[in-house]
Amino acid sequence: MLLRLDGFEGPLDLLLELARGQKLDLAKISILSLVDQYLAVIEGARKIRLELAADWLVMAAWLTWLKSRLLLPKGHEAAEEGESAAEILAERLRTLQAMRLAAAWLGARPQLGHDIFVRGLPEDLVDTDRSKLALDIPGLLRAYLAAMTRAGARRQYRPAILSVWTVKDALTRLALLVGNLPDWASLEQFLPETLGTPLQRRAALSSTLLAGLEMARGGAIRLRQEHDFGPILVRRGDTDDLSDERPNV
Amino acid sequence: MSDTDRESLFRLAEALIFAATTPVTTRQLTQLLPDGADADAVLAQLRERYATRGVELVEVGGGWQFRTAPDLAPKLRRVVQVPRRLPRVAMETLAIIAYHQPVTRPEIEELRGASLGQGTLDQLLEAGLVAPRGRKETPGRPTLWGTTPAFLSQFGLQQLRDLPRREDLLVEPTLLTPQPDPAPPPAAAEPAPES
Amino acid sequence: MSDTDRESLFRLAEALIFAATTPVTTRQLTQLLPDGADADAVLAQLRERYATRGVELVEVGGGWQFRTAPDLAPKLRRVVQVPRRLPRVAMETLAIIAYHQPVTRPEIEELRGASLGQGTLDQLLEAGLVAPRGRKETPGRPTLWGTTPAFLSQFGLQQLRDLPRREDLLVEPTLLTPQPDPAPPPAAAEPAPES
Repeated sequence: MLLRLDGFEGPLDLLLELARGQKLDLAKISILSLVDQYLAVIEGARKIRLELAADWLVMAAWLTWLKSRLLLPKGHEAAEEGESAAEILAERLRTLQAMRLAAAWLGARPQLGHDIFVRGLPEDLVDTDRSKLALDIPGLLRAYLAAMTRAGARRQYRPAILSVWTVKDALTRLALLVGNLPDWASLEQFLPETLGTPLQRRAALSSTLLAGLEMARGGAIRLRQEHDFGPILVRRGDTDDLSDERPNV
Repeated sequence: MSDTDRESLFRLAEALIFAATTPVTTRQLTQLLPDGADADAVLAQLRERYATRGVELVEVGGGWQFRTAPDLAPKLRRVVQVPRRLPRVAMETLAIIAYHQPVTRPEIEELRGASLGQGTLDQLLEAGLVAPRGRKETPGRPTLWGTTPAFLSQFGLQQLRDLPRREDLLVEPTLLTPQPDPAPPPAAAEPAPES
Repeated sequence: MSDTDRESLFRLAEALIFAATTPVTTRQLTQLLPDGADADAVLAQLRERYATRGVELVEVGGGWQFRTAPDLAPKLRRVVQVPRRLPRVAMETLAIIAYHQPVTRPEIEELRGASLGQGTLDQLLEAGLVAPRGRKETPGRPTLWGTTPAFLSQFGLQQLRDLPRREDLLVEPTLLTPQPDPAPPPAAAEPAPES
């Protein structure tokens, strides 16, 4: 028997074809005769061309091994090994055959789009309502950041305008106002009146305190605080009365 | 012609019109039917058969097709809500108004670093997300804009304060924004402090 | 229930299934019909009404759909554009995936005893008949493949169980004769195909 190997998808395909050639129920395949047929085909093919894809030869080698086991007398341990290997091969062939038949079964069914058809012109009975808006906070924040980042990048750099009351501002204002003081006055009275935010107020207060400390060091004013966290008091520094000065400013 | 033969013509016509992706012309049907069959007559009788059914045979644009009976269409019609997104410019404008309100249009333009088309503001007005909040007492008395209660409910907010703080969003807010703070700058009434 | 009322149920069901692009489930029909109407009964009777027509009502992939009668295929194919049939290798691969899903490509190759060209899997994917079903937790985490609802729909199956049992395929040659009737295949009541 001479079979061309080109028509087969692989050793298993050939084996299945040979098994079907036995015209037997696949449940009763004679593996031994299958092995002989396969080896004969391979031998024939090698006479025609020397190079054969490796998997054909691997299968041939494995089948030769299998044959040697199958020829051993029953009861032998190696013979049982052969039996079970033969059964696995037979099972693989049955599975492949079953899948071939399943493919044929599927192929024989009337197929949608080939033999039977669904409606070619379906009606669209769906109305789309796009009146609602899809809005969410993350989207809003992304938009805000995008706008700010882009605007920030485009804007020419200029130092931020300082909105805080600086120590220098405080020195000027304190020097201007303290001369008119007859007596102790709260430091907070020296803050500018137009400060908006609490942050600006706190900044101005600390600037004014720093200015006050600076002026007190030079003796231009005096500072006192009656108790911890109490109001800080200020008066002109040109009086001699030092008795009530507290150290804890 | 026997009843069976006539019936087979109806079956063919029915199947063809059903499966075709365009309305079926009399000519196309004639090609499918056996020689000598009267396609017009088949169509006329088929239309009659379907006249009281849930699906009708109608002639449109020179061909025939099946259509849902007009009285049933409303029952089958489904409305699918596909919320639309605001265009990017509108979203950015909305965000700026939300964070800087009340804010004038020139201020928005200054903040975005780009001019603002009337269409964008109209979109936001139409959606009820922003509304005028009086006028700014500066030359020209420009309209001040702010967000509406509808804005809060659209975003699922109880109050404006529920928006993440600007300080938490921007690493260096002062670098990115020219003080749009509605409060007058501290030096306004004072001799200008040096910087 | 009066005849008119019953007729109006048929009209509604007819229109709904006709208009839908995908099979209509009993549930969907129940929602459309008036309260208390028996959707199953309506469908069963509607199927009977259409049994001899050019368009039939068939249950497929978990729902109901109108489809042209299989016996008209040869004539319709002449006028309706038909895509090419899948080659044998693709059909074999499809059968292996259908019976062994979820299955990896190396497993398919092992079963076929031959390597699988990329083109074959592409053909099946393009036809929408198979889809990835996650990955197998083995070295290399190969993709697992399975069939889609479109697979059931294309081959007129209601569920995977309608595939004949492997054993029956091997012993019953009659299974392979083309069935003009889309009646449930013999294995319909059997357990799932073996893997």
